[in-house]
Amino acid sequence: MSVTPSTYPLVPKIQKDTILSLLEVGKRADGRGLEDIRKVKIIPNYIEKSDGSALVNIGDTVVLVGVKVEPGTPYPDLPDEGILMVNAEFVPLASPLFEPGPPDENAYELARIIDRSFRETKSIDLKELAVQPGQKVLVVWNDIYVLNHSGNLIDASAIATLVALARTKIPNYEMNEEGYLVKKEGYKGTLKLTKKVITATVAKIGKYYVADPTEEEEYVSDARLSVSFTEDGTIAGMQKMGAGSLEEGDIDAMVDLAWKVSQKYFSEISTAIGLPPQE
Amino acid sequence: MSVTPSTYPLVPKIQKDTILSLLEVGKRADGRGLEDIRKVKIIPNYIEKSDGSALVNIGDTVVLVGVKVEPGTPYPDLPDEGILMVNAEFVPLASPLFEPGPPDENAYELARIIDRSFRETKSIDLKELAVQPGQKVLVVWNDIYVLNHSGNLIDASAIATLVALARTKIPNYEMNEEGYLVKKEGYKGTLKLTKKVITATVAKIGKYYVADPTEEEEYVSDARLSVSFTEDGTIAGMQKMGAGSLEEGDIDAMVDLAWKVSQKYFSEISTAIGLPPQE
Amino acid sequence: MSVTPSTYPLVPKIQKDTILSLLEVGKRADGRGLEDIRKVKIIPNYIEKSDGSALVNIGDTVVLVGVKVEPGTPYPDLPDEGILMVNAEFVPLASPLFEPGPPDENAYELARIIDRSFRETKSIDLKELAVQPGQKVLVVWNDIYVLNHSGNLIDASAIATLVALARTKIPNYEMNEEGYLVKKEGYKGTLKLTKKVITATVAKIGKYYVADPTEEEEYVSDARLSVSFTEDGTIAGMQKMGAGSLEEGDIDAMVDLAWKVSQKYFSEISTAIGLPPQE
Amino acid sequence: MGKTGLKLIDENGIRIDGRKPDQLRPISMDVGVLKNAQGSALVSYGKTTVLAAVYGPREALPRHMTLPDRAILRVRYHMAPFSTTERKSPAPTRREVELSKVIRESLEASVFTELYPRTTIDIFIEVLQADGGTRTTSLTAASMALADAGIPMKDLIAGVAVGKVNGKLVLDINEAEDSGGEADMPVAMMPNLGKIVLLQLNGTLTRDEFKEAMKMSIKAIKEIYLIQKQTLRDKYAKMTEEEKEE
Amino acid sequence: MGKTGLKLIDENGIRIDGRKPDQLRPISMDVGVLKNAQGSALVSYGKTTVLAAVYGPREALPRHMTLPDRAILRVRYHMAPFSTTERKSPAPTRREVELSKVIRESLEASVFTELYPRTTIDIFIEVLQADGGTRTTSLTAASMALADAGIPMKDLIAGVAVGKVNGKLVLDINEAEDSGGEADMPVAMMPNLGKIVLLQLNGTLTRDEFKEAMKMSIKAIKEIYLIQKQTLRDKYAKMTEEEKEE
Amino acid sequence: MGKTGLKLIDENGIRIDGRKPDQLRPISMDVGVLKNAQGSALVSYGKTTVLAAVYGPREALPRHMTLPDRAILRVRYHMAPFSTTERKSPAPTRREVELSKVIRESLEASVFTELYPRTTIDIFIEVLQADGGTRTTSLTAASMALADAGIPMKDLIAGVAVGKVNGKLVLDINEAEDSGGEADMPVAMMPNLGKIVLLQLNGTLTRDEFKEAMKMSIKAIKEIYLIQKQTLRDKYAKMTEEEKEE
Repeated sequence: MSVTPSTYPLVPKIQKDTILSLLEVGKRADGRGLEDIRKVKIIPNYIEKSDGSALVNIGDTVVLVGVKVEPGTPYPDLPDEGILMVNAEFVPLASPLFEPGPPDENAYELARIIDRSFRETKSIDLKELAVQPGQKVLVVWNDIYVLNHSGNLIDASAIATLVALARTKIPNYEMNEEGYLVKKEGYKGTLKLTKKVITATVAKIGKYYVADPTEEEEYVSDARLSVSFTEDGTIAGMQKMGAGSLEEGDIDAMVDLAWKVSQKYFSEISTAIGLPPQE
Repeated sequence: MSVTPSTYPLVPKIQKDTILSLLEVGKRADGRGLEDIRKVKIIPNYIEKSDGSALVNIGDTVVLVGVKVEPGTPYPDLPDEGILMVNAEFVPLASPLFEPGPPDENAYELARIIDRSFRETKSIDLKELAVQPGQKVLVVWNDIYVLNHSGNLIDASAIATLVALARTKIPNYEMNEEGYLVKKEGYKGTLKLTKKVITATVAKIGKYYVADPTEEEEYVSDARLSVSFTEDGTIAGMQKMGAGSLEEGDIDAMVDLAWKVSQKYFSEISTAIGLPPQE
Repeated sequence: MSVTPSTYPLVPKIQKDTILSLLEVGKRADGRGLEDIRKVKIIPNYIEKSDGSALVNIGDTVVLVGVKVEPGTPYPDLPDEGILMVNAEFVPLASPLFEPGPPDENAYELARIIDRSFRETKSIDLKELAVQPGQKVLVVWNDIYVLNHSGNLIDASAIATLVALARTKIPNYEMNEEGYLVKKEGYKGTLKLTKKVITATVAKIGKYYVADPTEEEEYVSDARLSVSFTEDGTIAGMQKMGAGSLEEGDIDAMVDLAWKVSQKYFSEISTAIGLPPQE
Repeated sequence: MGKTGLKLIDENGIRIDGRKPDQLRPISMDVGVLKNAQGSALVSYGKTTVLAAVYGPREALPRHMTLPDRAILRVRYHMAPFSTTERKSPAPTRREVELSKVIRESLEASVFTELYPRTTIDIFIEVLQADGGTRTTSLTAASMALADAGIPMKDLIAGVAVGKVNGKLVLDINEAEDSGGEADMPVAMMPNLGKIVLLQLNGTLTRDEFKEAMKMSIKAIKEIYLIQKQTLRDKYAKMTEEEKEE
Repeated sequence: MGKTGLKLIDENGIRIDGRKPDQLRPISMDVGVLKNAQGSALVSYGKTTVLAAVYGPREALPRHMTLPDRAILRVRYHMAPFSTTERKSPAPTRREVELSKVIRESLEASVFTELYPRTTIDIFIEVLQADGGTRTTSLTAASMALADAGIPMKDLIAGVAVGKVNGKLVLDINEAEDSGGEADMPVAMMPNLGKIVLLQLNGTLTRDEFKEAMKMSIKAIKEIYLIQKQTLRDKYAKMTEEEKEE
Repeated sequence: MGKTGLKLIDENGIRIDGRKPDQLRPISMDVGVLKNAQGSALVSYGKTTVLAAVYGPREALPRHMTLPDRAILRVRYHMAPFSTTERKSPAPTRREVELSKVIRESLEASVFTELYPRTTIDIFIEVLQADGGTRTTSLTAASMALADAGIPMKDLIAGVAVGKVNGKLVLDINEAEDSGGEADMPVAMMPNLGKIVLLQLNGTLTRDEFKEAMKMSIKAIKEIYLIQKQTLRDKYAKMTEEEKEE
């Protein structure tokens, strides 16, 4: 069941008016232009004990992704493929609004948006992960851990996921006599990422479109649109969020802006981890 | 834990008095005689995608049963039998008193009453469902879905279950090389119902016994007795419900009335689905 | 998450003062000396249908332990060992403070303290329980059931566990053709207890150390220390409990007292079940 | 023969545990066995052993969940993990949820809840060992725990299960008879008032068998009732004596 | 060809169920179908069948969980166990949690919640049969249930899913097209206001395909809107007639 | 040799990670690392990395769950799924429940909770990487997060685990030593007050070994305490400087 949030901080009307009057002159509360993103900081391999990981800051938003590659059983309808599992935890140290407990609708939504963008573009070569097709495959557990929520969790999670997966090594599993996969020393290689996919979010506030919204901007926005792209500009997922509505023209403009922002993210990622451009 | 319900609507004393004074002259609030049942409407095969189903109205009470036949593992102590699973959901659209969430005690009780009546009479030939005895069998999932609660959910569920099971087709499962049951095109036949069993509920209000009680009658009743019967009049289950008590003589009278009502239900079912009379 | 308890009965200051002034003259509210334990009563084999059991009273505290030995799958990293599972239930009939529901932090802590003391001393020969190493082993389920909470649940649970395990018979399981362990008539022998381990708890109240604290003494104590010992005096586990602190000297004194108490428990156990002294 | 093809009654009409068809198992009862509870009772029918405790009337629930005109009853029927033939997970099963409900409804018929508006009376039942007839033993124990707690009732409740095994009706069935038999019919009543508060049937009976089973259970319930009253009387006498001695 | 290599459109551009690419499935609607709810609607797009019910505005939540300036919406999108190809456990899945959220946010855009401060409006949606497009069918049904309950809205909401199969855009996809296709794009809007309240894309589309898919969906939504209005008008006429007859 | 037969200390008394028996791992600390929390700290002992955050004192609980004379502490010790050798489900384990309790009790000994009646102080601890000694690292971090939040305490808390491997006592054990060793004894104290707030022993020790292990841990805790104080001093100095610059 989904319930209208009653604990969100109410943004006073006067504050919303201030934000709008700033937007009118092309400015935002933190000094950015409407299409600017905050400073992005990427630390790959932050968690040494994971098989892949990345810590990503966008402004004050902090997201840590850790990847573990472990044995599992394939889905009956896809017996010769490994499995990508994307999970998100909004742990309570990240925000006064987050409570301990199982993931809420926002965490599930975020995980599923990221998951769909990678799944639908077949970004990961899952066939490579079928150690014993039909019997034993490898599961790529991609855990998104939100450490500080200052808005735009989806984009930070998308960047951290892409970097962590790009840097994921595949442990060396071998099947023993009893039919279990046993981990051996060393790694078999790195996870094959056939396509890079990113997600960029644009908020509509009044009649303005802003890139990389802060938490406060999220609260005052009418609606947000998260758009996933592969590097060639193909749309690879979309999600309208928020209790407001958008017109057809809004959507065109927001997709355009999301694509501009995506290119910035791809560029930040390339700088951070030296990913070669896609062929 | 079971807790005295504190959310049930309190029926005012004056209303109970009205009901009782009507009963004294052989009448009920909706115009029925004490032994009359409300209008029964049965639509078999309501859910095309299920393997068997039935929508049943008794007056304003609406119950939908859907049956799915799926692979499973036999119980260790009954390795050569399939499994009948009866589950009931009191979904919140059916009543202002139903809350979203896992089944409560009333849903469990209802499911277990229906389950016992079919299980104990061996109405379904479970041996027929053992595809690979000891290893893989078929599970008959009988899901009872209450869509509108206007009283007497047990009888409506019993009718819907009997009709749905009588109309259940067994999908064509074959074991593949890896030892999984895989669904093939078409059906292997219909579920074999060796006995027909029905449940009829009688409420005691004051010194009167009423058949097919409405929700309001349930609230004012001292106790209810649900009695299951096979077509030959054998008692195949019984459950006293409600926080009141009954005397030995009450029980005899209520079982008698329940049997009369059962015959009406059997007759409605035969009309609706053309079941041949039991040999 | 662990939360400061807000439902514990507040012990009025005057009552705490009384307790302290009694302690000053070497006395306790129930007439005991500081190092005395309450009357211990042990009934082995209390539950005939279990494979081992013991009912233990320490004063008004009552704990029942029942043991069941059942088939299971070994841990992947210990393929040739059976499994000891220690579980504790603080059922609501034992105290006005216990609520129905899954175990709380106190029940988990108690179970884990007992579990560690047996696990780390390798008191039970787990290799003996590997019916089919790597595939099927026996699991020793040791269920601690608190029936009345009048303080010092840990010691009562430790005694009951030791007695129940010492009296546990191993049912006769054989593997059938389908690879399941099936229970046959009779028993294969008794569980081999290579070492006896006990846990004794000492509370610090003011500057005094008291053995076998009552519930009231637990509430007014600064901290408690539970110490596990094998019969030769080796420390086999330790847990400081309570929201206060201890100095190094306190700990030495409390370990000394715990050892004295342990010897009393060992003696009570030997009397009750005629355990031969450890070689 | 029963469901499992087992012979549960021999040619002389004797059951596997040596009883005659209409014979109860040895019954033992004790009250006031737990220190903390307001009332408690330990009751055994043969190997079936049940401990019941009562807390209340007390203010246990937020006010909006109580009733303005009477007490709320909270009843938990629960089986210890070691009580059953195979270990039972302590998490409540559907069966335990259903039995908690039917036991609560039975107790509500006997307790004068209107004496304690806005309060809660908790009745916690633990099956320590299960060998058939656990719900009826539970009701017998719960009712005595309520009496031990001094909570006014219209009458005590006593219960027993009648079964059908190898085609014959038998009183107070044990687990082997339950799982190998054709029917299990638990009955509980307020014996002095002749009021039936619990009635279930799991299995099949003809109308005549059903009537006969009702008669058997009512007769046995009256026997159990005598033991209940004697146990409470003895306890009361002992307490009075102890008071005198002090 | 689609993901699974299935041919979902033939050489004449005809889909597996006989439809043309831009053709809706047969749509049926009814309102006021449940007695207890304040409002209800049963809507089918082909084999996809959804039942929606509205309770409220009512006082369902403790005061501190309500809002001082408007009503709280509680929305549950739930699939019946027998609605899907394989039986679905009744416990809510992550997918159902997400869809409940996007449906709630869509409905919040249309309901005048500020008219009912401190209350709760419950919208319960049960997918009785799932054959593609369940979330958009659900929104169409939920909006009509709200109308049937007499709750003021800016506009009705209607929705439809556009898909891409075998490289072609197709309207109102069914399950086979969804699972075998390259994209599923559910869209819902307040048709008269031209406001989009739900937009998701699961799969890949070029920018041009996306724009074309938006156009297709908007056109179809307007068709569905006409059926919604006609259904409500008929219902209202029937009610008025019945009132006259009385 | 340890439980697993592994040689964890060589003939020169050097441990598998090159340390001497009484040597701490490299320790790093930072405070104020999270924007939203009132206080936060990131602490590493070797590869063990813990992030702690403090929210409060705040009104987080309904009034009847608070205490009239002091603040409630809510403590969650939680391990990230990727922190462990095998992925850990995010649902709390029994171990995490127990450790949350012992950490809460330790912190309660240091915080002046009586200054904030009727409020809640939340301390959330996330183990980002686990390589032995996570509960003592957590306490060190939690205490610094409380200091960063400006919550008055009797003293800081610092902790360390002493282990026994291959028959020898070793300071600040890592995971390999923990799982291959004979004992793991986590100790935490308020160093300046000489008060022990956490003490557990998992494994076996003789009385003499136990006393020696206590000495080792107390000595190391005092070293860690110095780093804690320096870190807070540096942070304070930096803040003052930044304020001046503004």
